[in-house]
Amino acid sequence: MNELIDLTLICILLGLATLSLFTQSLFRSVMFFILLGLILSLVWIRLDAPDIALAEAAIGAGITGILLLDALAHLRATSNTPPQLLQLKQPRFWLALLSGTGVILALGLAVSEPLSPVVALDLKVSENLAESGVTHPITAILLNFRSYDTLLEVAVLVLAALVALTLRQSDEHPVANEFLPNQLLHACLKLFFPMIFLVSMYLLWAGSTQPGGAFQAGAVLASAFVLFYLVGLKTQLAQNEHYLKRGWIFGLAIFVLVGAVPLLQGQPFLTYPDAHAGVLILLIELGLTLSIGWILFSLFLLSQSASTFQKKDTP
Amino acid sequence: MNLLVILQSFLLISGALMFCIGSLGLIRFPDTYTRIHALTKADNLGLGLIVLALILNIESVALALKLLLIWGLVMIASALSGHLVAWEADEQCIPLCQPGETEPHLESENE
Amino acid sequence: MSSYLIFAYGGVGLCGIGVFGFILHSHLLRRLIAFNLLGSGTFLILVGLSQSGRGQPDYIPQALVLTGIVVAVAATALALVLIRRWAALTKHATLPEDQGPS
Amino acid sequence: MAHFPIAGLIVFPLLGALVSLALSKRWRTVMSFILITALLLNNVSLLFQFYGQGTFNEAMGNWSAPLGIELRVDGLALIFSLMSALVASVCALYACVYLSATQLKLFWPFFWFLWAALNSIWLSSDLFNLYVGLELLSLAAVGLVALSRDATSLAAALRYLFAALLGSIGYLLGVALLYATYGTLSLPELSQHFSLTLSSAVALGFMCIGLLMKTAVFPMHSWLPPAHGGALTPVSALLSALVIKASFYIVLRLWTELSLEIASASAGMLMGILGSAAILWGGWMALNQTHLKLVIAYSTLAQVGYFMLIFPLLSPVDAHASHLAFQGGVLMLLAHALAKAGMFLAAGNLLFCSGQKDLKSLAGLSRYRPLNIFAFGLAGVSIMGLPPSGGFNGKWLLIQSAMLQSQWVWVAVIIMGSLLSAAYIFRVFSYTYREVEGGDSFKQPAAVLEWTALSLSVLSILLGLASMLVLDLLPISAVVAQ
Amino acid sequence: MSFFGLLPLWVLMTSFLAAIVIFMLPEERHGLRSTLNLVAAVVKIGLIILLIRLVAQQETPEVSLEILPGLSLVLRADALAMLFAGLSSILWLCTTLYAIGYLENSPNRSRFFGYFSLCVASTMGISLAGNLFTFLIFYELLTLSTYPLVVHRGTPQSLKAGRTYLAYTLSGGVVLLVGVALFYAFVGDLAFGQTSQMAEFTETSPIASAIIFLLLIGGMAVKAALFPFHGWLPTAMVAPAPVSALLHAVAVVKAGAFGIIRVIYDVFGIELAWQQGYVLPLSLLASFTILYGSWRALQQTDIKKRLAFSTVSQVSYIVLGVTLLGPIGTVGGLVHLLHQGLMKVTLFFCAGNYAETLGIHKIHELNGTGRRMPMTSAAFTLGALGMIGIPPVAGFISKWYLGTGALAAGMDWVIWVLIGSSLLNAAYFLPVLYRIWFLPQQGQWPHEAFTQWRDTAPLLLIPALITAALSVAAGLFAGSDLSPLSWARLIVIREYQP
Repeated sequence: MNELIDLTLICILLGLATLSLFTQSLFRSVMFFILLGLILSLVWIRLDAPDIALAEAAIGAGITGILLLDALAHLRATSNTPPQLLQLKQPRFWLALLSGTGVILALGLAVSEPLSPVVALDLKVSENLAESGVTHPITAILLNFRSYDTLLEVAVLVLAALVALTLRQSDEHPVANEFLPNQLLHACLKLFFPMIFLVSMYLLWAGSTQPGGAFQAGAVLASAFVLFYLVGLKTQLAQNEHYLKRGWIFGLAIFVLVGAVPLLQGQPFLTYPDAHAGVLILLIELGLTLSIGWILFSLFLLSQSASTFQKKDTP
Repeated sequence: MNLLVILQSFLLISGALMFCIGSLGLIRFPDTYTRIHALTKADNLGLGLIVLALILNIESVALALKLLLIWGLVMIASALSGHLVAWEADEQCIPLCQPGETEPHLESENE
Repeated sequence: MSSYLIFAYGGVGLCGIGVFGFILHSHLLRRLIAFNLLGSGTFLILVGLSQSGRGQPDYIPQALVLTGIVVAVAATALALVLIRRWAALTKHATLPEDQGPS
Repeated sequence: MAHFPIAGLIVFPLLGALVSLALSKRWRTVMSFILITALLLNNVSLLFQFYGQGTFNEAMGNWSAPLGIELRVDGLALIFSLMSALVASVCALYACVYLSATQLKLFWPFFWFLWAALNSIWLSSDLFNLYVGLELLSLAAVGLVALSRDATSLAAALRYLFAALLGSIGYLLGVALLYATYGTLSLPELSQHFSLTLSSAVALGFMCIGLLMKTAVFPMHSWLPPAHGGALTPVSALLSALVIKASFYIVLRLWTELSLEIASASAGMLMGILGSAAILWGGWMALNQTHLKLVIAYSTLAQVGYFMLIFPLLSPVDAHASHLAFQGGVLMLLAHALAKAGMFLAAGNLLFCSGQKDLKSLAGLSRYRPLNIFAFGLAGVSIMGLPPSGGFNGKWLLIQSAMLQSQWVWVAVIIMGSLLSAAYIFRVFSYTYREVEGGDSFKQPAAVLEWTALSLSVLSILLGLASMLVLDLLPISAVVAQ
Repeated sequence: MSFFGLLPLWVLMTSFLAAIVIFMLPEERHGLRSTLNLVAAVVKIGLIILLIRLVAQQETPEVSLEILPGLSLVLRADALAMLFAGLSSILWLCTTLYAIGYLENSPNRSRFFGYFSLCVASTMGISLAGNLFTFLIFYELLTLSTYPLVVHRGTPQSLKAGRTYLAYTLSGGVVLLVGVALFYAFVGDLAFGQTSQMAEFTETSPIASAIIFLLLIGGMAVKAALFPFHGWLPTAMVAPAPVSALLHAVAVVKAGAFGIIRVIYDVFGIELAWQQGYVLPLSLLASFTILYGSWRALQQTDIKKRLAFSTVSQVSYIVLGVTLLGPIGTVGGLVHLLHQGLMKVTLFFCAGNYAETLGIHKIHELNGTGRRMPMTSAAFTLGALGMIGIPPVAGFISKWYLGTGALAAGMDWVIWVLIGSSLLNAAYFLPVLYRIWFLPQQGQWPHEAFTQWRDTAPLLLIPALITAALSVAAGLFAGSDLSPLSWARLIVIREYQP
């Protein structure tokens, strides 16, 4: 019975993947892709990975979807010829086909090999969980055992925002806020905003004991910001470059500082003192949540200004 | 096989049925406005029935309240989005369809 | 076959479709979608395959995938900004070498 | 404070990024240079620590591998860290004068993230951490390419981004398969359990393809010339000198740690064939370019080919010859970093003088800026592999290794590549010697710009005399199979 | 290390540092640059004299630096090294003087003198190289530093000549590189003179040894302009006169010839090379080149082209001499290295003087120049007579030793080569001398400058006179202890009696 569900999910997944890549209309393509994100989060549930399911729904389907749709609206003006799928005369088609089948064959062979992992890393996680300061293993891995990865990953996020800033049109003229002039929307979102904020903080708090954490919370926060922006509430803060940048690095700064203090005490980088590990992790996560929310929101905001074309840019 | 289980099953099945009807409406109805109608109404009711069915099975009041909260939020959200879609369709002057007439599918993005 | 392994195979399929689309398409947005499919496929393989080896949930690959998803979002957002700027400047959503003779 | 120097390699660049994003214009530059000095000192102290205690590991967060991530300081990591410190600080000095205020404002954070990513890659011994480092590096590099904001560089950045993303995914696929097979991400631990099964072979295949795509190895190179040739000059220097080295470094690490030369001779051959094709194709294309920076960018393609020749020359049979090849390859990498950065900077000055990108516009410049041409020439000597230079020493060792193993094909390829590179470099040179009618109208670059270019070129020559300092850091056990 | 121990390094550094400083001087500082150049040249001669005294006392100062595992950069002053180093340092001084005069009022002097000094530094490096690897390094450096001099004028013609020059010398360099690499891979890191290991290697793998010999000599032969690798030399004549003098008399061709000597005597050992039959083909090739060069010289109408082909021919005398088994022939070859340098540089100086003063480039324009420029013409005459081999000019000594050496080695046919080439030499030089001294001037000079001087500017004239005087002195005082001949004998004694 369970396998039937799994197989159905896989079929839907692959079907949606095919559709999202090979539909004629780009709009549908994006829609199928968002749908695929939702199905994926079901798949993650089936894989006993609720954390990833949350993240996939919030980040993968949510934020990526918003960004894609927003981009789509601005790409309308481009010369868009629908793809001709069976270009049998094009070497590119055959190259793609060859690579695709090659990848499937190679991976399929590799996956079908029976496995017996030599190192029992999962046991090591549960053995050391008590010392990590949190009880949820994934948070322990992300913010303690492998916190160095997370540190670099936050840097990656800041970088993405920075590229968006680089391509911003000009420093003087912030983009006009094209919000929806709908009264009902306005009213409802005012109601929703605190609730979304609350959910975000709850996800952050829950992260130390159960699925949740900074990234999911940050993504939810970002969606709150985006809604905030869409109804035309105050976003002047986001137009000021200094606030933008300082908001991005807030989390990273806390992370680096907390990580660097042990160096002065003769400990390796990113070591938390045993007694305060939980508090420190929560502190870092709080910083990260705010920064991630802010970064994802600025990506949305800045990518809008990347699309506008001004006369002074003509070469 | 007590009464509770029978009630639960009934609620679940009718909830699922509601979803099916809503989806059928989405496919069969001729224009944007009627489709929204099918989607939002049926979904709210269907979700409500399912939430009710689940509440019957729960001991903790907090959890039950959470489920109800979800239902409430979804209702507000679907009402709002239904309103927005209809409003936007109206802004774009998409006409209502007369019975028997079918709207050209929403293919505006297909150049 | 455990359900973990089924999803690992699903990941293989996603990767194959992703690679095919990535090479085939010249429209940058489609290519980006293909990249995301490829990424999702990889994540499925990572979690599905290692959990099928251990026969139980393994938190390490799950944590890695969380990191991976965030990195993928960052990359996608960055690519979108570039694509939008490119499209605004040139009125094209494809790279010059893919625009054909027209 | 034994933990300080190694953590400093990561903390200082990240601090630099934070500072350059948070502070105002004046403090940004001042703090950046203070941090650059700190990093240079930090590298030196790490070197002394290495002299004192040899290869050592550092567990991040006090969680030792395989649960945590361990950084490893060995000779190879140290050489690359020192190399990036040298090149990056000189490029920063150059950029500080060369770039406009707006560009510089954005340059600093990218630069710092780039450096952080490089250091994290040199030190890391964890497969997934390497992936994150690679992504950080690629995105920083893409951002730097897009810094000039015109359509051409945007296209280059997009091309680069897609190639880099595809490459990273390839690498990650490999990591996924390896983790599933061995249950660990730590490279030293993996090497203890490694055996070349089908799934590990597939995994390594994906990893190598991905990484080589990021290194722009023929035939996956087409993104490189526009990106490196079209970027702002200090950016081109950083990209060509350092960024492509990072992914190659990981291939080299994997190959030597997992002793792949024992596992498969044909894989080595394949790498060698790709490398040879890159050498000849890159050289030929460089010879046919009309834009100066494209010549240099194609030359990078060819040089990458030389690095690839390490792999067929690592042999399980002849430990001495393998060691020679390894040393030669490392010298080539190092010499190329110094010389190519110097060459890009010198070329940037020349283009600044003439205000055009064309080779023809160089006519008369050797008279107007002899020192700069000298800098270009010195870098060229190392690129051509003529003595005395680091490039020559590297080639010499590769040739020796190939001769000792009677692999004459590679000798022939190296020789042909050298002749090709001599041809394209002297071609540029001869353009600067041209005299044309109509008088000169050149702009004069600031003295700092010329001296920074010269300093890197001179270093690439001095490397030819001081190779032993570098090679002494590489223990024989680094390559000889256990 | 003591000052004397480091002497080889100082000798190298005098011109190298001069080059660096000159590059950095602004173009306008002509006075400072010239002073610096001359001071460096004089200091270098002083250091060389010190070194020669040390070497004469059976010492061999050596500086070495390990730059790669099992691979050292060695600077070593042995007797043979000092022969070439002495020649280079004397001619550097003369050529610098000449170049200062020649390039007066022309642009790009900073660049010119910088590369010029660098070129001399590499020549010094070649002469002091203590092993094949060091030799290779400076050999390639020489290629690099002479290229800018060849293309100095920046005309399409000179750029084309530069390309030809590079194509030849870089290919030669690569061949040499392969040879040296093979040597190091299979024989080892050996200093010059340690020939015993090579002998063992030759016994075990004669084919590899032959290939190494072929590659080494092939690489050197390009710079030594042996037939058929001589094509670059006449083309490179577009360079300014001091460069031609430098290329032909001192640096490039001599570096090739010197390299051949090193390979035959100090890498393989002359006995081994003879036993293996490596040398005879080389002497045949040299003989052919001697005749071929002379024959081609006869057909040239351009003065510098004729001199260039004459060089092709004369350098092969050196090669021929050292391929003769037996001390006497070797003395002839070695001493010709020096004699030919002195004489040929004189000729090129004079050719440059004619071109600069009167605008004369072709031979038929030389009519009557003896009266307009008597001193230059006298120097030219001495050089030409020396080339033909007429006593007491130095060329005679070389040919005498070559001839007797050939007889001693039992290679009588060499005599005929010598006679034939001398006749050809006479045939292409005597008519020139006849035009200079005995034919009247034909109309106006093509382009007359320096009208205020009876002959030509002193800075152009004096170096030519000095080298002419030296070439006569080398012949006249050949018997004295200080002559090149005695030094060549010293070398040969040390080579044959280790």
